[in-house]
Amino acid sequence: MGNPMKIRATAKDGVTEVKVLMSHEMETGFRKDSSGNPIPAWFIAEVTAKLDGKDVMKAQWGPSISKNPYLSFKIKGGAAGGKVAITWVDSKGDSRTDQATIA
Amino acid sequence: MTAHPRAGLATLLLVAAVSAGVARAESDATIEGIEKYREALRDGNPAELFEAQGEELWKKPAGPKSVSLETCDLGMGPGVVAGAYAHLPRYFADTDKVQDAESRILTCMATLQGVDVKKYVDARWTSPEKDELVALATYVSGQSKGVKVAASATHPKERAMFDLGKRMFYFQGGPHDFSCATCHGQEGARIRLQDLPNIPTQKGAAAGWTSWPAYRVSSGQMWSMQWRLADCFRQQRFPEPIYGSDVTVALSMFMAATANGATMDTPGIKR
Amino acid sequence: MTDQPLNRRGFLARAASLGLTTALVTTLAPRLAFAEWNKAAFEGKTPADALKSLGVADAKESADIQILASDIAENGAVVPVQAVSKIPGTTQISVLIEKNPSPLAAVFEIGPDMLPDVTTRVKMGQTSNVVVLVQAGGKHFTATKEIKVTLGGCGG
Amino acid sequence: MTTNLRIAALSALLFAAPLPAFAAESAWGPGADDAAFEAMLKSGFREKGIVKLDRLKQDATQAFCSDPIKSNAKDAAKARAEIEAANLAAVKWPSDGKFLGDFKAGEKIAQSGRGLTSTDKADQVNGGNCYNCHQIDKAEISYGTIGPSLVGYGKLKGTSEEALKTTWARIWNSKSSNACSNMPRAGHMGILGEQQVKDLMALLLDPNSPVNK
Repeated sequence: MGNPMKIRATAKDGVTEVKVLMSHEMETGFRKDSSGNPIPAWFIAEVTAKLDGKDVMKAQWGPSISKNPYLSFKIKGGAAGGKVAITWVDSKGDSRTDQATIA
Repeated sequence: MTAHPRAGLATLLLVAAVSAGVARAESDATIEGIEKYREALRDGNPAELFEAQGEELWKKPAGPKSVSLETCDLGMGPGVVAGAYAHLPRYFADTDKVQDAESRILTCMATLQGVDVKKYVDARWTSPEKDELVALATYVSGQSKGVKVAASATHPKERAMFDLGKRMFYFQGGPHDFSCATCHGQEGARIRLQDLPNIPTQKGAAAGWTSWPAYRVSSGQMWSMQWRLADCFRQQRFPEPIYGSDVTVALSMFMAATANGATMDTPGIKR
Repeated sequence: MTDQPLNRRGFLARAASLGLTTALVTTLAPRLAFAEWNKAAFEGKTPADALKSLGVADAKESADIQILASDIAENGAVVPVQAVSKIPGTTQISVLIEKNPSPLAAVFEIGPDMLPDVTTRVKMGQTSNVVVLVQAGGKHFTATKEIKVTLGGCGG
Repeated sequence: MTTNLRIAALSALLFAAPLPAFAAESAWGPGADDAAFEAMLKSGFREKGIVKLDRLKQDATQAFCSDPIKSNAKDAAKARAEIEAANLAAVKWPSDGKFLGDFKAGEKIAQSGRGLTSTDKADQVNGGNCYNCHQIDKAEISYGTIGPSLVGYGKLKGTSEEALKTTWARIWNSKSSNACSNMPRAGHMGILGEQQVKDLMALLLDPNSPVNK
């Protein structure tokens, strides 16, 4: 379901910085194809993050987020070797979860 | 108007000088703003997503023979990917041709995997076939990140390719009289706000050659050098260059050899 | 969000009237751990519509919100925006693009384990104000920054 | 022959030293290996959409300008003058004697870079591509610098008969005054029609246009 994300998580001074790239069209629904037919909206609507299995972040997105979205946020705590898992759910109900080890 | 003509002229000059100054300040702010924007994009280049896809394609058995591309010879011996892109295009004895990374990948797909590559050559950009080729080129180029460009110059066919590429670079045609040189043959020029590398110089060739394949922010697409060249020709109002053809390899040879010594910074990110 | 039940009814009614896929309603809805996707807010055509659907009645401008972004974007398709709140008790950070057809771009729930500092990339159809809305202690605060979007070359 | 030998000896000498690739200049331009170049063009391009392979057939001006070293050489002055004269002779002047159209329409043409590419449709109205290379309106920050700034052009030139004719000739056929100008020959090559050129004239010369404000 979708292509893998790229997740980078780095712990420093008690804060874990997470940087995520997601592979998604993020179609607005406002665009038309070459024959003039509207392209239906299709976008990541929700993103959640877990640190070592515990929910830490949740976001709701609209189609104004750029194609192949980039997201960066900071978690209090976390240490090298810990796990950060990101899940997205899109407007078609498709979803994907990827995990990275904190460096 | 009763003012002395001299005074009028002086005023005019003063106004001109002031407005020029204002324009310059505005343009400095613009350039600074754009630099900040580009800097913000560099951290988290979506090209990494395509690099990962390319790596998967490279290592996955595929085609009628169901083998991977891992034993492909990109010029540094079978299976050597690290640093290979920085040494291309180069002459390959098995095909008796000078090849860039992308035409060489096609060769490997045909010989190792038994794939009918004509379908890949003919497929339009943004087709699944071309997406595969671009992802593969992105992966291979990424394995040369930080490596110095060293396009070979020893074989007569490489030399001939360089000369043909240079000639193509200056070749004018179409309703607009455009050649590559129209936009890429002068120092410090830009189209709209887009800086144009002066490709016949080492610095200019390096700016172009070392930053493609690149993620294009405007379209959210990953473009290989072949795609970059094809779209330049489209904008020149030229017919479509055939994927991996000698025209494209010749221009790549001209650029790569002119850029020799520069450091690969692929995959890049572009407006 | 205090007006959640109302929003949920609105969401389902609208989803039905728009013929939205059942997959969205049945598959998406139960997975959402914190709140429903706020359809009314994301489809609001003006910043005021979006704010209303987010349950914002009154938002004060605050110098304790920082919008870190370039003054000018070379391409509106990707505009990096970092939003940082220094307001104590920040629980939510939202990003709105005033002139987009649907201004609301993102709502980040800032849980107790998170710093109020998020970076995203948004699409901008044209030069516009970017508004960051912060919820803290049940109150709302905003900051605004104009980002210029330039024209592309050649085809444009 | 002796010259060739001398060049061969020289390049042998040059290549003996560990120099960067292609330190020595070899023949590359028109006349070098025409057969190889033609073969490369023939095998390298295919038609697409409205763009056919005849786009690769050069006229005398394009052929002359495809080797900047030769075309810019001192001894090419006469050839350049001939190219300019031929292009000037081909300029079509406004059929009704009126040079100036509507500057607002001209602004739209100047902003548009569309038309004549392999992805354009045949009925696409062509743009002038002007902003890609020129500054025209001070208010527009996104302008190119391949060509000179045109801000204040009309104030500088006025609207004398001479100014009208010079400007028209520049737009209609840029090569009428500069053999290898980077600027397309908008009218001559059929990129823009007479009315569009008139509108661009107004953009440049009308005192109320953004160029002269």
